Parts: sequence; C-alpha cells; structure tokens
Amino acid sequence: MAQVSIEVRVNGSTYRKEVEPRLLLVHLLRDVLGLTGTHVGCDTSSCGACTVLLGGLAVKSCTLLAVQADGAEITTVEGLATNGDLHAVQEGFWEEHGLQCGFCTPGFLMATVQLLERNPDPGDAEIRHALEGNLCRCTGYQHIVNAVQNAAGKLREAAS
Amino acid sequence: MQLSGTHRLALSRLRVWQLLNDPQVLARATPGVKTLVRDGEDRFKAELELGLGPVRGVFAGQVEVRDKQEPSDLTLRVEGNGSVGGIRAEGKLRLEEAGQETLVHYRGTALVAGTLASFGSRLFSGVARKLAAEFFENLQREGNE
Amino acid sequence: MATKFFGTPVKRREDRRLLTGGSQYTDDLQLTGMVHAAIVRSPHAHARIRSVDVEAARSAPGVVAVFTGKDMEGVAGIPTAWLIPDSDLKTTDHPALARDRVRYVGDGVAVVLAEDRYQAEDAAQLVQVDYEILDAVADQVKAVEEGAPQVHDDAPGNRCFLFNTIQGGDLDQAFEDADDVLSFRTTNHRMIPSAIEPRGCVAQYNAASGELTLRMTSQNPHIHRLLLSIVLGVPEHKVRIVTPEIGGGFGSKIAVYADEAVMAFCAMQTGRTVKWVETRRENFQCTTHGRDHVTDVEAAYTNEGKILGLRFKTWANMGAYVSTAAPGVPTWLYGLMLSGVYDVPAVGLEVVGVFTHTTPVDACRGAGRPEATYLLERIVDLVAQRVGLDPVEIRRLNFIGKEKFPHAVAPGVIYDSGDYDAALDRLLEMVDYEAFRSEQAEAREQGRYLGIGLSTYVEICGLGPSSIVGSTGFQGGLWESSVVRVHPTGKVTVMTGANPHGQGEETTFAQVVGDVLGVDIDDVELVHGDTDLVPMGMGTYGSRATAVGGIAAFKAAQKVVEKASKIAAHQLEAREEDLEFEDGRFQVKGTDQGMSFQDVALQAYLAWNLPQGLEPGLEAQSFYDPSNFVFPFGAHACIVEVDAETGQTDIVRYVAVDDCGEVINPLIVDGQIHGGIAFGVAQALYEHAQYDESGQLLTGSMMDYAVPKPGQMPSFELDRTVTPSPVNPLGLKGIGEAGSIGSTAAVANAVADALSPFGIDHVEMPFTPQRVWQAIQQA
Amino acid sequence: MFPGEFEYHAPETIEEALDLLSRHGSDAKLLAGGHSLIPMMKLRLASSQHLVDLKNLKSSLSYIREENGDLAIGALTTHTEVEVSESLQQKAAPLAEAAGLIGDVQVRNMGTLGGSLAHADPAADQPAPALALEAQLVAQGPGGRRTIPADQFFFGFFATALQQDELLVEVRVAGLGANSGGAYLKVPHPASGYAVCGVAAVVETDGGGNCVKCRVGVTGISDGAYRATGVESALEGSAISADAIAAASAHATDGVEPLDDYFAGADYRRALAATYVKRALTTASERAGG
Repeated sequence: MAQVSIEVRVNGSTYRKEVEPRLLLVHLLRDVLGLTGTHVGCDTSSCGACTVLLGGLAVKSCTLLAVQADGAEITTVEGLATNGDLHAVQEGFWEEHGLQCGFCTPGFLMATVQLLERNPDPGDAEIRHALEGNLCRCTGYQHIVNAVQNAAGKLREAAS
Repeated sequence: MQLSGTHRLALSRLRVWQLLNDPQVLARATPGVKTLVRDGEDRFKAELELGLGPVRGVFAGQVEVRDKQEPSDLTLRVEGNGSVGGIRAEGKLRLEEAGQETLVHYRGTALVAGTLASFGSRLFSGVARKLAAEFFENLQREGNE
Repeated sequence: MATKFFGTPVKRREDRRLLTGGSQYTDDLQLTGMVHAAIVRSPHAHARIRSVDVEAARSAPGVVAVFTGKDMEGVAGIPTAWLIPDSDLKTTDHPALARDRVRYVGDGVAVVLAEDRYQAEDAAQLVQVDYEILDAVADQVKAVEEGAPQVHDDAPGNRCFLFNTIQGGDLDQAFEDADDVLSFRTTNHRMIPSAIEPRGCVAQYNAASGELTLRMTSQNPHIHRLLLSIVLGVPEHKVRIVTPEIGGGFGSKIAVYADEAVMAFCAMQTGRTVKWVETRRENFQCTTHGRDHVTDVEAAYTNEGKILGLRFKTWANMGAYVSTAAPGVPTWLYGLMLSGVYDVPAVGLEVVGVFTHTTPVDACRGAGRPEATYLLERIVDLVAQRVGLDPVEIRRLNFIGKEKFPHAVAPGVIYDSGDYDAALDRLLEMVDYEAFRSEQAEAREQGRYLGIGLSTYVEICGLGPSSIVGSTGFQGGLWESSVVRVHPTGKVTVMTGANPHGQGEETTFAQVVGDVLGVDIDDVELVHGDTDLVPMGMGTYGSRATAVGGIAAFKAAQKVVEKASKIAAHQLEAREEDLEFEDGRFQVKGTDQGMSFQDVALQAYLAWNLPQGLEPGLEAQSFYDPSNFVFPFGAHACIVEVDAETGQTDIVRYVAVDDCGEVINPLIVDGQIHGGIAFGVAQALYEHAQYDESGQLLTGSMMDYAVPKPGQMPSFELDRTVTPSPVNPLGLKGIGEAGSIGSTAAVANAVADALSPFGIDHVEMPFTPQRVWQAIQQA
Repeated sequence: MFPGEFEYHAPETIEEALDLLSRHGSDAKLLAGGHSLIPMMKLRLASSQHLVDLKNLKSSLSYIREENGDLAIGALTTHTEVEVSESLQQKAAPLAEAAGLIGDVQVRNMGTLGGSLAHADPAADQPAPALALEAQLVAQGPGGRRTIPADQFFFGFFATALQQDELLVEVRVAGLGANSGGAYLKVPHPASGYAVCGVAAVVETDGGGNCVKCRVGVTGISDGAYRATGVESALEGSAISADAIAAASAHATDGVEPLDDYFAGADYRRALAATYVKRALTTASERAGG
C-alpha cells in the first residue's frame, strides 16, 4: 500500500516520516520515533496507557492512525519534564505514591495534565470521573486521587 | 446462545415448505449468501458475506437441512468459518397453519467462535434476531413472486 | 540497629524512571535484526486439527518463517512444578504448539515470524487450519459428569487430581456434637489477573556460543531459566533470563507458558532475535486465570454460635492444562487457611481438580486464600443469623485468642502471631458500628437498603520454609538469596532473587540495608531480574519478597558489617568488641577515634592493611530459609447501598485494619493494601470471566470484562495494628495479597446484610446489578 | 493490535468526500473521530479498502450555532465540545449530558456527534437525546442536502436512513423553551461504558403542573434507539405526579423486544428501562418547573 508522508511535532521536535496509512499513532511514537514511554495495554481503547496530548487534547494513541495526527503537536510523557525538572503532576504522583508497576502511569500523567488544565481545583469525585479512561491494576486509585490533588495544589500555588 | 421466535408469513404452509426446500430460494433469502452449491442430499456448501455496521466477515461453510417432516418440521444447520470467527447454528423450524397464513416457530442455538465471540457478545442476540427477521422477510418476498 | 529509614514513608526510588518514560518494559526493547511473531490460535475450545496449511502465510510479504506443532515435536512439553502428593495428579502432555488437538480457545497452533508485527498479523490470517469441531465443556461440575466431553485421553472423567490430605481434628465427632449444620453450595467465580502490561518475550540465540537469552515478563526469572532449560534442552547455565521493567503480575507472570518456549524455539531455528508481546485479547485467552471454585460447605455449630467443624468439598477448575503452580493453589494455599481466624477443632477438605476446555487456572493475587476467606466469612455470618448473634459477636466468640499464639490449627499449620480482637476493635471504632446500625434502620424505613459486611481474615504467606513446601510437592525450595556488595567508595549494590514488579522493593530493601550499613538509601542500588547477575532466587509472589527476600538482604548486610567491623578494628588498632557501629561509623567506645563505613570499604579494596588471613573486598551473600510461614491478618468492613429498583450496589465506605507485623515503608504498605482491596472488591462487584457452553470466553476484552475504573472504586479508610512476626528478625509479615484476601468477603457480607429485609441471606457473586435485581425479584 | 491494509483519503471538501463515497461505494468507510471504527479495524472485524478521513472538514463541520432559538451542531463537533457548550447545556440539556457520559475524556475528545449518530450502535448514547429532542439530521449527498427527522433515522443495528453516498453534516434541535425540561440518565456497562440503558426525556408543562408534551428516547435496550411513544402518550395531557410518571413509565418497552446478553437479560432490561424512564421523566419534570 502507498505510504503517506506526514509531519508531526513531538515534544518540541519535528519529524517527517513516510508511514503506512494503517500505522497506529502509538506505533509511530514507540517504534518509529523510539518514544517508548507511551505504552500499549489493550486492544479496545479501554486502558488509556497510550494516552498522549494531541493538539493539547488527551487522546488514546492506540485508537488513532498516525496519518490522522499529520501536522499536529504531540506531547508524550517524555516531554513533561523540563530541563530535568519534573512536572508538578509527576511530582504529585511521586510524593503520593500514585504508581506501583508504572505501566499505566504515563497515561495517567497525560490525562491528569488535561484534567488540571480544565479544572484546577477538582474534587475527588471529579478526579475519578476525569480519569475514567485510564485503568490501573495496582493502586486501587486512592493514591492516584491523592497524587492529582497534590499536583493541583502545586499548580495553583505556582499560578498564584 | 439460545434463539427462539415466531414469524408470521402471509403464505400457505405448503408454500412456505416449498420455499424452504428450494435451494435457490434459500440462497436468495439467507442474509449474506453469495453462493450456495449442492453438496449431497439436503447439504450445501455456502459462501456468506455478512456486514453489520463496520463489521464485515466472509465465511465459508455448510448449510444442511435435517429431520424433515413434511410439511411442518425441519432442522436447519449452518456452519461457517471466516477470518473474524466461526458460527455454528442449529434451529428447529415448525410451521403452523394460521388461517391463510403460516406461523414459523424457530428454536435453536447459535455458537460463535473467534474474534466475534470475544468482542461481539453484547451484540449477539440482536444480530441473530436481525438476521432471522431478514430471512423471513426475504422468504415472504420470494413467496409473493 | 539504628532505624533511620525503617518505618518511614520515603518516596520510592524506582519512580523517577517510571514517571518520565525512562523505564524499559519488554515491549520497549528494539534489538538489531529483530523479527516479530504472531501466534495463530484456536478459535475453538475443542477441536481435532485435520491439517494446517501454512503455504500462503509463508509467501506473504515480510514473512521470515512459519512453524507449526509438528515442527516443534522435538521440544518437551510445558511442565508443572507443584506435584501435590497422594492425589493421583495427572499433569498430561502440554505441547507448546498443539499438534493434533486444541483444548481451549487460544491454544497455539502455529507461529509466524515477519519483519514487522503488522506483516506477521497479516500472514497469520493466511494460515489455514482445518478443524473438526468437537464438543467442549467449560464448567467443572459438568465436566465430571458421566458422558462429558473429555479434555485428555489420559485423565478419565476429566479428573486432574483428588486431594483430601487436609483433615484435622475429629470431624465426625464435631458433627455429632453440633446442634445444627449449615450446608450450602457456592461458587467463587473465575477472574482474569489483567496486569496492565501484557506478557511478552524477546528471544535471542547465539548459535556459536549456544547461549539463549530471553528478555521477558517474569515474576521469577530463575524458575523460568530452570524450567525452560528443561523444555528446550539448553543447559541451564547457557540460558539467561532477563526481566526488564515488569508492569504488574498478580500471579499471571509466574507460570512457564508455551509462548516463551515457542519464541525461544523460533530464535534457535532462525538465528533471528524474535519478539512477541501478547495482545490484550491473547492475555484474556492465554494468560492464566484465577479462582474458579464450586464448593459444598457443611458447618457444624452449636446453638451458642460456636463452630465445631467444617467440611468442604471443592471442584476446582484447572482449565485445559495444569499450569506451573496450579495444583498447589486450590489445595494447600486454600486448604491450610480453611479455619481462618477461628478456633475450629475439626476441618476436612476434599478437592477435585478438574480439566475443562478453558484457559488454564493458576495463582491470582491471593491464590487460594481469598477463596477460603470468602467461605469462612459467609459461614460465620450465616451461622450468626441462624443463632441470633450479631456478626461481631460470632467472630469474637470463635476467634483464636491472642494468648494462644503460636497456635496450631486443624488444617495443619502453626500460626506465628496474632491479635484478631485488636484489629476488630479498631475497625469497629473507625466504622462506628453502633451508629451505623441505627443509620441503617432509619434508611430502611425510607426504602434505602444499606448493609455492612465484616471480614476478618488471616493469610499464610512469606513462603517457605523449604522443607514444608517440599512436603507439599512443590518442586523447589522457597528460600531467598541476596548478595550485598559494597564498592570501594562505600556505595552498595544489593542483588536479590526476588523480582519486584511494582511492589517497591528497590526502596524497601534499600531502607533495610541502608539502616544496617548506616548508609544513605540513595547509596544503595537493588539489582534484580537477571539470572547472569543475581544469585538463584525464587521470585516475587505469595507476599514473600520482603518477609523472605528482605530478610536475606538484611542478613547479607549484617555479614558485611561483621567483616567491616574486623577491618575497622584492625585499622583503629582496637579490639572488635570495643567498637560500636552507629549511623555509619565504627567508633572506639569512649574515644573520638573512629572511621566511617565508606573508609572501611575503601580499605577493604585497597587491601594494604587488612587483618591477617582476611580476604580483600567487602561483600556477603545470604541464603535465607524461614523457619515458618508468616500469618498477616486483619479486619475489613464494607458498607454498601443497594438500589432495589435496579440492583445496583454502591460502596459507601470501605474501612480496613490490617496487620502485617512491622512496617518498613507505610506509604508502600498502604498502596499494597489499596490495590489488594480493589482487586477483591472488583471480584465481588465487577469481574467475571464467563464462558459459554461451547467454551468461548464471552468476556474476552476490556470492553466486556470489567477491570474497575477510578470511579468504580471508593476511597479506603485504613489503619493498622502491629503484631510482629517471631519468625524473622525484623518481625515482618507480607502485605501484597492481604487486601484481596479480606475484601471480597466483606462486600459479599455487606450485600447479604443490605438485602436481609427481603429475606435474602445469600447471593452468589459477582453482585452485578442483574443478579441482585433477580434475587430481589425472586425473594 | 494491528489493522489490515487500506487506501487512505483525506478530502479537503465535503464534495470531495462525497465523490469518494460515490466512487468506492461499500468499499469506503468514513472516519470521523474513529473511536468506533478503529478498534474494529484493529481487531480486523472491520476492513474497508478505502478509508475516508474527515479531519480536513473539521473547520467547516465543527460548530454549535444558535439560530432563532434553534441549535445547529456541525456533525464533526466532538463530544467534549457538546458536553461543555453552555447553550446546549441550557437549551438541549439531554444532548450535553449524554455527551458528558460517553466513554471517557479521551474518547470524548475525539468522538463526534455525527459519527456517533451515523454509526448507530444500539448502545450509543446520543441517539436517545436526538430522539427526545426531535432532532433534525441534515444529510448531504450528490443531489444536495436533505433533512431527516431523528425518529426516521435509526433503523436498528448500525442501520440508518443515510444512503451509502451521503454524509451527515449537521444536527438541528429546537431549543427547550420556558416550562420545558430535559434530562439524560444512563446505566453504563461497567467495562465498555456503553449504555445498558440510556433514557433521554423532555417534558413541557403548561406552567400549572400539567404535561403538555413529553418525548422519551431510549437506547441500549433494543437493537436500536427508539422513542417510547407509549410513555409519551400516557403522560401527555395529565397532571404530573410521581404516580402519573410511574404509570407512564410502565410503557417504556411497549412493542420493543429487548436485547438479551449475559450482563443484562431481556427481563432485566425491561425493568431498567421502566426505572430509568421514570427517573429521567422525574428530573425532566423538575427542570420544567412543574
């Protein structure tokens, strides 16, 4: 099948690639660009481990074709920290033990970034609702909720 | 999965019986049948293509008519395999006269294998019912011609 | 020992890489010349393979090779490692790729290697398998009925084993003395462990050196090395198993699977590096499941509510093949816990292990112990109701008193320590039990159905000791090992045979070793998961890593201090007994003379001035085999509200008091408890691996099988009591499974309590809205 | 998982998209948000030779406009955009509420209103409010545009009134006025999030506690979303009360054969439909203000 030329900007770097139209965005990121922080956990866009920001929106990169992202700005977990300083969301997850095996974590981080952009001071129930698209088998979610609250506090403080 | 239901056809029981025993009619009335070739007494090799929304599957299989008791009872057995999975269905049909019309009662089981089974279960009963309805609508149309 | 780190909630040391995408899981490996595998799997639960036509696949674009079961005839079957004695266990042949018959949906039939995974999947679709479909049986009770389809020719009646070794006390007498007997049949339904990281494997073979390297998802790399060397006929020392970052296991990454043997075979045949990572669909179909018991219970009790004897007959679904540890789970791990926290004089168990045309069943978080707890906790609540006792009262009446420890229980083990009343007291205080009962009464008047469920549990974990597990037929020891290696600069590498995959041992082990050596935890690095680097060890499962592996690291560190102390004494020209070691310094008592641990380390390697006869270097190894199991316990309470119109059950509160002995890192312990509770709650409310009558897994995806989402879990309220274990020097017990063991029963009891106004005393799990609604309709 | 091969098209205009549909017929599939289609392609349950990606039409087909009290929503408007739209929250609450209950945040960021309606999954949320709000669905084909009322759009199982060569371009609803209220309530499947039962209700009163108009759309129960006309006629013209609503709700599945699967059998679905119709009507009536 004919390859399609695409250009994406990922974590601030521009990439031009010839890809098969059927290539999933997550495989572009992982296999073509070597950004393996974004994980694949299911077949059915259920688990959210593959969540990235596409044009600022949290999306499941396993349910998008790379060609759909042509021209887009993408942020993955590798792009969260700046100059070695962790993002407040990463700090929050670390301080509150919001991760165990870490496999689902990048997806949760990206979904949380979106959540806190939309709602800087969420309640626990709002956090749980906003993270419905991400599954974690280890934590039982409690520490994740605490982590998001922690991060929200940090971001509010930084903003004020 | 258990299937059962009743369809009313505005045709005489004898006419329905004839239709059900005509391979050409069966081929035209069964949803998705692309080819139906005789492969023995009341046995046919079939190629089916079924589409449901975005799901499309091509199946190769057999259709068999068994336990015939003219003009009221027969068993229809369909088996098909394709890339999206396999289907095995067996249904007993009973034709009941209702004035000028005929009530077709069906009862049977359908077993689905492969991808269809592990991903489509929420849709099975609806799919089966839709296919049955289409079959009887087609049969009615065949009978009208 | 000064405890600077022990007991403190330090942030996890493994997290930075996990939070930044800097970790490497198996699927992240990209090796030069790698090819990708796709496995062709049976869509049928039971069929005879008439033929496999691979020609079209072989000539598809990008395809490197295609192999079938026939090609793998020289490879040994997949073994079982828990050969329970006196049970007539039939392990049956388990070929890595099926040759003539497939026995469950997902049984591997062929493997395709291609330059990329898309091409491998394209070609796999072209493999034509001609199946003669045979009747199948998925339900273990139906499978032992006369005339049921047979899974294996050499296991008549589908019987995998009959286990009736656990018989303690005089059961006949107990039932004779009883005022009444409670009997019921109940099901503990099948779960799918569902680690979010799928299983995978990258196989490399160097034909020149004969070395086989498997980078794979494993909870126990050394076990995988040993067993795969047997399967593949590659000498053990030529097999290297490396576990990259592991994304959760929950028991599902313990077993030796056919898939890994297939990948190793492919690498050896083609000389190419072969990568395979299962899809979620394959995970549901081919990675081991858990639970799946049907049990007949008989409980003998007095009118006062004292339980005198318990008789259990369990049909345990083993699936189509006997997985690695599978026979031990529904027998020993389950049976030994069948008197739980209660002082029951007589207990008898008969287990029929049954082959069915389903995915093999093996360990799954809790492994046998949640099943036992579920039964006991339902029994005490049902007996309480019959004799007119409150659920709290019946528990107190039957508890093993704290003065009785160590305590030998009827099933045949000796509990190390416990104070069950203390945990329950604290729980009731947190819940405010009396206040809840009045709230419940008021709610009922308004047509709202609140219920509270208590679950008091104890579990057996910290496996070994080896001599006892050996007597149960486990084909291995269950000790653990560690090397503590101090480098010239005083930095420390700790090697462990435990194999963490989310439990935080890189932090907790560093806390233990850091305290012993008096060094900062950031100066301690844990190395694990590479059979070429770390000494033989048994792995992480069964809540054993810290209570066994952690103690091995502790003891190795102590040995290091002993040697360091000799060097320090020599260099300080003091007698060893005049030295004290505190906060990382060897100090001559009563003087200002001393030297730091780091200085001692340097001197150990410079070796210019060591005591006569002392070898240079500073490292030590320990093999620790515990003297007994450890027995964590706790008390959980779940409060639910049932919507009688829809059958929907919502958790209002979940309160848990757990006791895992001494706590190294409270943050991590809480995290383990949360995850465990969520696992058990999910079984009770959401998760159910369901087969249809033809052996098709109906819940074959995350669209159907409900791994709980954030909004489906409550916030948990935790506290703990601390009853140290006398078994090990740090007083540790295990905590990885505790939550999953206590919680399912708490939810079950809560639902039954909520529905009691309808005259309902028992509903079968899982409590899906439809089931609860139906129970109310039928009441 | 890994989709099979196909040819990819990303038309720049609606006309180009329609042209591709005409040329490739049933071999072509439209890709909007892709959250129904791509999972099916990954499982290789769906395979089309031609995939027509509508992403370049986003600028022309993504909008929420108010026109004389009516609301016009572009077909490529995402669920998130529908969910957070203040005008929809105020004037077409069931649509906004349903959007907020679809899948999860990531799905709502990609999935589109038009895609959801055109896909016509029997358990999709948006068909229910579309029915209850008597939405008008605007389809564009080679011969121009035509408008299809929602209750003539859904034909069960993934089937709609759309022709092979037509594209759904806009959804129009009349905004709810004074004395009107609407609501959408749902029982999600615990795993998939799809509606096991979803009910959108709209109630209009005379200001004096009597129901002058009632519309109920139900999804998840049957092989396609439907209007519960039995409920509507039972409530219309009567004084709104708990009893009246309960009596009307008993007609929730009149003439409907419910789906039957292991999670929810036909009997249970009937009971759920009645309960959720009751609850949705209750909320809608409260919002209508008596």
